[in-house]
Amino acid sequence: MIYNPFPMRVVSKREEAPGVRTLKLEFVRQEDHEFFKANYRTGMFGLYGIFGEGESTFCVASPETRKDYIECTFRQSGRVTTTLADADAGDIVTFRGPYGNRFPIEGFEGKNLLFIAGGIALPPTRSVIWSCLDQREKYGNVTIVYGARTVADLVYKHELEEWKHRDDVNLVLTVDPGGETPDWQDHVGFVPSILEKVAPSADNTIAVLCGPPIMIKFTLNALGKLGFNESNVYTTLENRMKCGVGKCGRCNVGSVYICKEGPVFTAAEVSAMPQCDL
Amino acid sequence: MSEPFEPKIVAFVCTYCTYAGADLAGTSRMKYASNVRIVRLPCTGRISPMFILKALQKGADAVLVSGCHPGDCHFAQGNYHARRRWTVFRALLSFTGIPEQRIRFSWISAAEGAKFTELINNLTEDIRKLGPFEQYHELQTVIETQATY
Amino acid sequence: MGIQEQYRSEAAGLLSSGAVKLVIGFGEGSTVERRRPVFVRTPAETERLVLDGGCVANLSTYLLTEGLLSDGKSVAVFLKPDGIRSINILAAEAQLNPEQVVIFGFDIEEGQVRALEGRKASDFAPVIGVAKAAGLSAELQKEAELLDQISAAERFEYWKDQFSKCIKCYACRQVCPMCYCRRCIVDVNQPQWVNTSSHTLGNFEWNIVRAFHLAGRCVACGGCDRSCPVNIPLRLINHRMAKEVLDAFDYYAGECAEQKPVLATFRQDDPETFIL
Amino acid sequence: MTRILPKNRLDDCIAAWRSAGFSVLAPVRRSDLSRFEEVERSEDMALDLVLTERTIKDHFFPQTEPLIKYSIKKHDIDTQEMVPPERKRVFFGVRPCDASGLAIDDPLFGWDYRDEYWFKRRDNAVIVTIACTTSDDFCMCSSVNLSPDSTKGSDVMLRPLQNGSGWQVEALSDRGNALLGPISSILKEGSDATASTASVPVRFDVDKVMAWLADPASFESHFWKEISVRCIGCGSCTFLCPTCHCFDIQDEGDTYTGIRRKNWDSCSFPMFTMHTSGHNPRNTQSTRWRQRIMHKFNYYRGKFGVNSCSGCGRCTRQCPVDMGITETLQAITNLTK
Repeated sequence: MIYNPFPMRVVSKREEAPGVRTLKLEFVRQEDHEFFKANYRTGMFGLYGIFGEGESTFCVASPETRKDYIECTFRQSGRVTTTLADADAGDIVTFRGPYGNRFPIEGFEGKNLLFIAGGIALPPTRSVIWSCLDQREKYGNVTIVYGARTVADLVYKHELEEWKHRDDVNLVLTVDPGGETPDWQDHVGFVPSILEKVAPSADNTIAVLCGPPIMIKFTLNALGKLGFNESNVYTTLENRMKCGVGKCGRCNVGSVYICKEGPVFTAAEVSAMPQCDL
Repeated sequence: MSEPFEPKIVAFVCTYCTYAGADLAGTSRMKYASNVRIVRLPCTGRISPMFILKALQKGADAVLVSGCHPGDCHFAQGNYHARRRWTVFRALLSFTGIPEQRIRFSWISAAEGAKFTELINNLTEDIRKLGPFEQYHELQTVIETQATY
Repeated sequence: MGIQEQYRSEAAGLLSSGAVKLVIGFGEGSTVERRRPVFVRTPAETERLVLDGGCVANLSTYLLTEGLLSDGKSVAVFLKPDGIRSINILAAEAQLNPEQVVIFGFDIEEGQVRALEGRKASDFAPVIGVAKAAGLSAELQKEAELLDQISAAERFEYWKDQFSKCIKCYACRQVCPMCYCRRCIVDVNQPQWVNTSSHTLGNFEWNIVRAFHLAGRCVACGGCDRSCPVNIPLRLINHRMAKEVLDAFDYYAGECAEQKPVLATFRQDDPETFIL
Repeated sequence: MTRILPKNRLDDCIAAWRSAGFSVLAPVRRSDLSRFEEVERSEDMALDLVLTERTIKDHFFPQTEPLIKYSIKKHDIDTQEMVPPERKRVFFGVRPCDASGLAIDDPLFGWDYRDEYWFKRRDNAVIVTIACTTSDDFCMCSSVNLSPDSTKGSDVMLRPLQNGSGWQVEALSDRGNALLGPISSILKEGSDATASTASVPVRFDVDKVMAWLADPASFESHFWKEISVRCIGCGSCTFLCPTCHCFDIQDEGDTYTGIRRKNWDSCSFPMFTMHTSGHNPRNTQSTRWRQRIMHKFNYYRGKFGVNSCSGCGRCTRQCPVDMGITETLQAITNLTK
């Protein structure tokens, strides 16, 4: 029933950045896996938990083209994430989901893609990125703009390396001023200003944007200046959740329930929400 | 026949006096009841009332709090503060129906291994007579079914 | 001129001179008998202020509204002696500067309001002295003694019955001027000391912890007892604590702003009859 | 001619239902609190109350309920769902507002994902409502398009007779009809006049309120700060509300065994929406009060076509600082005059 999570076995864990970990989880029970395979689409989220501590909401960071496992990336901060961060390979954790709506990536076919992410918000973007890269032939040019506070805070460093060396992906990395290391060769500056320099033409381009609220705000401005239509810009929102299925009553922004009507919204939908409730 | 009742007793003790006293009892080969679980803390002043509630919640039949004699505190004043706190907390527990016999306090110095032994043995005997603290433990068991209304 | 009119015009004066930025008082409520807190910012609005036998709430709670006193400006507030004692305690615990609080003191005797002399918390020392001399409420003492006389097991059953009603709405905490913690112990989850669930065990823990935190700080304003939507007699438990600190340490909460909190101080010859 | 349940046969009625396998719950006053509890005799019932202090929601969506029992081994985990047992229950003497509250919450708990913890109880309950002949200063059913004898959410409606000797009985659903089976010999035919229902004045104009709330400009109105300035942020209005349904999920136990529970939670609490990062989308009491009003009279209507308020007035009746929905909605009504 709806509050009973799937048991998941930790396959491996990876340290992404200080305090940020990725867990790779596999299903313990076949029927749970079948359910997941049938329902998961990129953009959806889940409630990851450990019995005795509780559940925490984050996105499924693995793409819909790879459903043998679930990856989740999180920053260790509260009670649940602290315990999850301590989980070792072989341990049992739980997953409830997949919940919410998704990125309509069929609609992206034939178009150029611009992915923009900041800090710990790369995981939801990464789910879309791989979903598209795994079917690379269906899409036009792919540009990824990713920024973090410091070089150390960049997550998925091994994948960044891989994207950097692919000639069908244009990867732009940046760190905030002061966050660079002596050997840093990429950009220094905030995502919105770097974006204005490197962004592809808005024509026939879909932008997927994830990041902290302040970054989203300024990046939307920048995208507006670049000529992007708000309905061609997608983003994901997050709020505190307990049930994930529209009953516990806390994740709404205005009348919109993030867990049911989100977490994926177009910029047009976001600007229709009461901004002070975000 | 069912097993004879063995009380579970949690002792919160300060490391400088009572714990050393218990240690002395051990090294002197004095025997005391194995019913006590000792939790060592820096000072009686560090012992929060929450500890006592938690011990009861987790199934203790009695709780002992013990530290240095007044004037002997390693931190000079910790046990004086604790004493006031326990005066009040004990009255509160008693008023809410948690019997005074189940929450005990003592001063035991590092030299008083014999006193520690005697206290633990007496306390264990007293609680054995009183029986398990079922009234409180029952609260924990009904939780499983308690969707109160 | 009645006390209500006198205080209204004085409040208007303070507001128009800028001596205070806000007056917290009582106004008409949703029924004839009810009085509700009102916040008056302009001289004209002082017309809304009401003062009669129905004004029983301890309004000092609102003084700790985040940021209210942070600009150094003064606020006037209508307080009974219990509320004035709250101000003293809050001052002693460094939660506010009593110089920023202008007090419209009053007392209610047999439904009639009587003005109290003074405007600063320290002016009311004689009033509080009289209150201390009169002792704790005899009525509550009688009620509490009934409980003290029965066996511990029976008392436990009594409180179990009462606490089982608790729904953890935290009205008792929110209405209490002494419960000003930014993060209450029950909201602390690493570790989770108190069960947040409102089953009887969690309720026991919550109510015991709150009563303990109020020991020697409660001024018996009765706010928690009145606001409890499920009618738990919290007054008894708080009274019992007040009696304990009075008997054991001759401590009466909120006598003056210099009074040290009872559990943050000690005397070498404090009683210790119960310690083995 | 209609069917009458004579008051002096109430005990037989309870006995008949009990032998048909029902538990009978009715308003009782115990330990200084009025609430619904199981009764065996009519003398234990407190049917003359305007309203019980606690709602019958408590029996469908309890303040705390176990969801899942868990035990964890090194590389394995056992979970056991603690679904409530299917107990047949009659709720006798429910007030129309409380009964409506259940009907209002049904679509929420059934929204896409069915919450069996609610429906296992709901599907096995029969609601026998008694129309109100008395009301108090806080009742406001008539303001939210309900009335002292509205039938929403009820299976059987009892209308008190003028002479006080019993109730006129009307079955409103199959479940209600079935419930009258075991007591058919107790019911008698009669034509006694029913007492007039309580007259509950209309206290605000709910249509105006809804129109104002729907206006995006209202969201950031200064009104919210003004109206909620004395709110102390407790949860008594939400916990006593027959329609408030928000909850928290908490684990209790240790690393090895324990229980995951569903507990009431309230939009009045800052922790309700607090992110781990410390960011709180609703970080002041005024935004939380706005959420409560908006949720009840705008969002809920948008999703389920009905306002999430049944007009019982408990929010005002029990508020420690005399706030409540009535005052706010009256103020909104006056704003738009």
